[in-house]
Amino acid sequence: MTTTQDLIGTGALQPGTDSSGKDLDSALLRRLYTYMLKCRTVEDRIRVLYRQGRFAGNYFNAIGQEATEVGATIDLLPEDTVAPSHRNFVAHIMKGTPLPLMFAHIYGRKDSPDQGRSAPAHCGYAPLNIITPSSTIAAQLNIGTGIALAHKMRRKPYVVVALSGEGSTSLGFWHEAVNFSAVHKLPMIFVVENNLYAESVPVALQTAVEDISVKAQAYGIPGITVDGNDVVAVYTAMREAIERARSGGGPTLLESKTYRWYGHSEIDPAKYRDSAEVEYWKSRDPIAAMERYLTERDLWTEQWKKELLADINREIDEAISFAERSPAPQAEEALDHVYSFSIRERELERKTYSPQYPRRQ
Amino acid sequence: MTTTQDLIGTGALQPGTDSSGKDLDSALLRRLYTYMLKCRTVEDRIRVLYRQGRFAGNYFNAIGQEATEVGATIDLLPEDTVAPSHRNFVAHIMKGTPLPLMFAHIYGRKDSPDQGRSAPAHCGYAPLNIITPSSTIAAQLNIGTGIALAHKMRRKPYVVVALSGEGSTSLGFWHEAVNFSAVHKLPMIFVVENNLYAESVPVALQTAVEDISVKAQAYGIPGITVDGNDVVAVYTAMREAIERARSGGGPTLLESKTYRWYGHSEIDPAKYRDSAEVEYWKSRDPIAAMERYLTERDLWTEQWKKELLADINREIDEAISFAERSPAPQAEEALDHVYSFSIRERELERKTYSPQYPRRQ
Amino acid sequence: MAVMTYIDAINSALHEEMERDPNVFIIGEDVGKMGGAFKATKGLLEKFGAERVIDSPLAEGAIVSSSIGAAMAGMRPVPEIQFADFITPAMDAITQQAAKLRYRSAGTQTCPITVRVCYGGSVGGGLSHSQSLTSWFIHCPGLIVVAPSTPYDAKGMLKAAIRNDDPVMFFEHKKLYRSLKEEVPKEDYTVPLLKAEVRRKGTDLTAISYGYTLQLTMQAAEAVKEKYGIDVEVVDLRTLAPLDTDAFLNSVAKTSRAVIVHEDNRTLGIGAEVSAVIAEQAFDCLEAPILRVTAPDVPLLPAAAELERFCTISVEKIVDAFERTMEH
Amino acid sequence: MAVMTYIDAINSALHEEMERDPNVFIIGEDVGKMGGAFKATKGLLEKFGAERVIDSPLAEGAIVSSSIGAAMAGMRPVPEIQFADFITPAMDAITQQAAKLRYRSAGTQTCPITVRVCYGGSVGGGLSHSQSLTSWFIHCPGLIVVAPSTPYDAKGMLKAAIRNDDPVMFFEHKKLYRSLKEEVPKEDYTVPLLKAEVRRKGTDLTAISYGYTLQLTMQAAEAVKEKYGIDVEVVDLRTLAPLDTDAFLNSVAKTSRAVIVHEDNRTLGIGAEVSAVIAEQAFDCLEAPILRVTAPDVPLLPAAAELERFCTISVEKIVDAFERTMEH
Ligand SMILES: Cc1ncc(C[n+]2csc(CCOP(=O)(O)OP(=O)(O)O)c2C)c(N)n1
Ligand SMILES: Cc1ncc(C[n+]2csc(CCOP(=O)(O)OP(=O)(O)O)c2C)c(N)n1
Ligand SMILES: [Mg+2]
Ligand SMILES: [Mg+2]
Repeated sequence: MTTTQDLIGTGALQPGTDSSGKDLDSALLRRLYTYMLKCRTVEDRIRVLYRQGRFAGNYFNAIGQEATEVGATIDLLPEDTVAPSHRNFVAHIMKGTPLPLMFAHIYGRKDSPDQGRSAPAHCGYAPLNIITPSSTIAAQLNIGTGIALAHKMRRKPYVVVALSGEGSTSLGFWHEAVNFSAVHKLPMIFVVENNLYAESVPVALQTAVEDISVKAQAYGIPGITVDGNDVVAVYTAMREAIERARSGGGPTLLESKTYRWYGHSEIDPAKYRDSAEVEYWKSRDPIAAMERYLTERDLWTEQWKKELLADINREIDEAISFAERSPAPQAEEALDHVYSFSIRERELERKTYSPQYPRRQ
Repeated sequence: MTTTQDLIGTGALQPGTDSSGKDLDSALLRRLYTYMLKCRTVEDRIRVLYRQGRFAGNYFNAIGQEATEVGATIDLLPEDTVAPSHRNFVAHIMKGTPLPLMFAHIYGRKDSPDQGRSAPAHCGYAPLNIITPSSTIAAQLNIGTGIALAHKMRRKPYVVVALSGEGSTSLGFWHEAVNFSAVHKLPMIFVVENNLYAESVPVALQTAVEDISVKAQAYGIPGITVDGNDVVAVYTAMREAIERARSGGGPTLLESKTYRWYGHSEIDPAKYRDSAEVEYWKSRDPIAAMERYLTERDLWTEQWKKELLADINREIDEAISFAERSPAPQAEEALDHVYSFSIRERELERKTYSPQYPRRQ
Repeated sequence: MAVMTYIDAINSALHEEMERDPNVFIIGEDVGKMGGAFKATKGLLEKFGAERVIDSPLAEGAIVSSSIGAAMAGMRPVPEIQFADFITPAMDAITQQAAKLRYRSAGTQTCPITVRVCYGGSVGGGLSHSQSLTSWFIHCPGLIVVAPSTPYDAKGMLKAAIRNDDPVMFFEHKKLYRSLKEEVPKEDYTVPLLKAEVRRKGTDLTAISYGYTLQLTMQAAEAVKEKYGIDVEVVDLRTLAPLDTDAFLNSVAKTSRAVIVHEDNRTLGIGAEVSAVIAEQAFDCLEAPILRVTAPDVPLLPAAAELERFCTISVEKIVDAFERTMEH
Repeated sequence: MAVMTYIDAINSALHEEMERDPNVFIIGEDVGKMGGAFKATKGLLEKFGAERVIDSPLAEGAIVSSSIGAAMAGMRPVPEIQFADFITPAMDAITQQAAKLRYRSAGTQTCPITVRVCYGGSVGGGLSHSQSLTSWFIHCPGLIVVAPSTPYDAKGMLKAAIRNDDPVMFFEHKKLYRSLKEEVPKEDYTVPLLKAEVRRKGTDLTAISYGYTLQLTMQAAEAVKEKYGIDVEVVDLRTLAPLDTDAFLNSVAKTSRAVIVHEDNRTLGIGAEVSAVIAEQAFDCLEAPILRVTAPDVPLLPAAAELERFCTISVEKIVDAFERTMEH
């Protein structure tokens, strides 16, 4: 059931025999690249903003993992759901959430989809079916499972892509979600981004197996491991998994082996990793690998990249200035959206009762 | 990693190629049988007592599953732990808990190991390291894992046998326990008694896999499926797993395919199963199968069985009369053993405070 | 009208709501072929099929969280937790997901689910089949916590819960399931979720309870009426969160005395909140200490009959508290 | 004596207890190489090795329940929950296993574990890094729930907890970790687990708090002293369960007025219990309503600074409650 793929030759894994990626057309290949570049550029900027103290809280970037982020979430239908973890803020880019709203979210402003409630990296967007996640690891998988259940009940051809890290696989929630999906053959794709660390904890302390994808066998579903720095490999494997899910074939567990370049979050210097390891993985930059791949096919030039970057940066600048102009939420809005009814009166005007009957001795 | 065994020919599974059971000596074979007979006789009696209204609460018998109960828990060291589920009351018999205490427990009397606190089927015994279980499915697996961790830390050669049903494998707790044990190579044996139902729910609604033992692959540990009505097969597989655990080889997942003859509990008529299925499994009675096996080897006679039953019944009669003479706990004992210190005073004598200072206007 | 037990009332509410709205579905352990451990879902599988009456894997977390997702996608799930004692695997789903989803998405993503939970003691269930555990959820903003005490309310509030757009924790007392019968309308009706109810008018003392102990409280009220002529007003909270504070404050303003009765542990049982609200908002009305009649702070409930009885509420214990309050 | 922050106090208690007793070990996420998300376990891996400082899989259930088992087998585990917000996966282990094991085995099987939990808000942590969630455990007999408010207590109570034979939930406020320094003895000492402490003597009003808001309450006490000459007695609960009720009842008997301050949600926060105990056991002493200064009943804490501030406790909010109480 488990196969490994390496289509564009990042050097991560043994070259696979699967050649299904070879049929991708040029436009698609360039789009995959463009999105990776956009993800990287957006997150580089967010990191700068954080360092400048322009937003509060924390952020969990996926720099180094763009091939997975893009390959896993590109070309989904608006009705398809993305169930993100803390590290999948950039999934909004592929799904289509307007960048200004994304930055308003980072800034905790009124124009954020959640009007300033959730932490910066935890962002949802109802119009495009991106679940507003909590921090609880793997919880979004279980909610996603329920959405997939609803699609199945309603005979809708929509799928749910649930993203999580390899650390999440240790939690009971992860197990319950995958098992439930398998029993009910739900249209789910569980993408496990195995970036070798859960915060500081190496994968060898999470699980005794080498490939997370073998865990699929416990549930009787297909499991596949792909080179997570190879956007073509990720895309191709996802395409197959999505088709299977859409056509009633049930869930897939897709392990994407990759690496985060920086710390777990913006406040983590990541001293628990050695620099040789980091350098090795930086040499396998998914964006550079794709540039080489596209160049071989005459699909990439420095000039084109410059133009792309200029466009992306302009869009980011505009988004940031929108966010910075967006008002802060009003204090008392903290009382809103707890229930379908308002609790403002209840919280703000507590009545005092006085005796209406004469006191007795 | 997964193998199936059928050593004494209950007809349940394809005959296995493993012949490691062939070396069991006659005395052991007879002991295996004797214990099965004792388990059956004790639980038959408990069922009668329940129907007579002689104890309250409920009970979960393992009648039909004796080969698994006996094969999984016989010949453990006193220092080895048994982590039982609701269906493993009879594990006490193999571990060596005195029968009078077991019946005092069933009756909820002062001489019960827990002095009348837990429900009838939930029984522990500290001197022999049987965990006092809660009802929460699979919780005892996780506690057992911690005991195994302590053994490893202290370099003790003791093992933990954790028992649960196939339904338990759906719970996150189960996953977390097996995964943790695998990562830390703990001396655990996870015995999953696959009796095809969790209360009314058939195994096909618990998991999409055929053999529970394949789940071991998700954790990188050995998984084995045995004919759970074949006490020699269960014993032999357990012996190997225990030896591996004792010698630092880590945990094993052992699936024992079996069937409960009666309802989930004493109040369950089990109408969700069809009678042909029940009859089929009754025809594969583990005790009758062992009788045939022993007979072939000239190790069994009707007369011997009669003697055994007479002894067992005498022991049971004595145990019941001990239990019935054992006093009921005193009402206020309900306040004891909440903490290491007493709360009786706190709960029984609530002080009232009066003003010590003159009131002001 | 039809005379119904509490469990029949639940069962018929489920039948009717499933007929009314194709988005309503049931999920839980043994809810299908077996019709539920207590037969609350009897006949649903036969009528609505396995797709709308799902015998789930043994995983309360999956039961609730798959309901949350399905609700987000437009369904109206009614998950069942077989015993409150087994709700722990669903703690994250309930308190971190269901309760907060609306808030953290500023109202753009919501999950109208009704989690039916069988709770309570006094049936010899022992340590794992007797707990209440309502406090965990009462303490969690975003959840509505309901605990009806009569067949009429059980049916009407369950229907209201299913139609409500918030996550509702619907606590059904297992001792009430078959111990109580009442006339229940044949026509469709709902009972508002956020209103307590005065079950007995009185002038001398306000007794506040819910669930099974509401019945005992009513008996105790009759007993002190007969014995001493004391007239107890009995308030049935019905919903434990958000509390209908006006209901009991109005009553206390009238009677000047309050006794709260619940079978849950004393410390941070709902009685603590009710008492604190009274002590803060109706202090000037009070003429006596606010008493709580509750279980002691021990694990609930030990199995042996003598131990169980020590920990559970009786009419005598309530009467004793009434007496002490009146004597003050 | 040495001047120590709260986090240093925790860290040195762990170092000393691990040196003292080879059965003490640490387990949790990132507790090893990284030394903990807040560096509470810094230096332990280097000194005691990976067998006694276990970087566990990401599974709070396994962290706590493996500790329970190890404790049963004679160890003294000190599991860490990185954020209280992530304690849900361990709910069963804590409330159904650890809390009840002694009871259900009539004292023959016990689990002396000390679950260290980082909790609390006012640090911009947002909805998943700010919660208290102490109420769930306060409501669970069998658990000791500790929440020290000073470095001295943090060290002394952590040592006492590790040596205690009951399961202890040890709540450390993340805002206190580095915001407070204090002289702490170099010698071994413990602080008794079941005693509250009067932090400030006073005659006019009793203020009851714990944790980070204890510090704010002390400031508010100084403020009303200066402003109005009102003398507030401040009681630090220190342990939330079982409550040292005598400590605050004695104080209220003296002052006749009580204000409870906590950052947790209002409904069934510990303030409810404290208030109910006073209203029941010291009613005749009271001259004013018992006020609670708490967070509103909304998910805690929304991320944006304006929203967070609205929900958190400030000195002003406490002063306001003091004034209202004195005016009554
Ligand atoms: C239940 C729970 N426990 C702990 C945490 C704290 N935490 C946040 S991210 C993280 C590590 C996640 O690792 P992984 O799943 O591999 O994802 P990655 O960060 O590598 O993308 C931890 C422990 C949490 N959010 N939820
Ligand atoms: C967490 C939890 N959920 C539900 C239950 C109620 N319950 C008790 S036994 C049982 C079925 C167990 O099935 P299985 O694990 O196959 O064991 P078996 O009874 O067949 O031996 C259920 C659902 C429980 N005890 N714990
Ligand atoms: Mg990771
Ligand atoms: Mg079973």
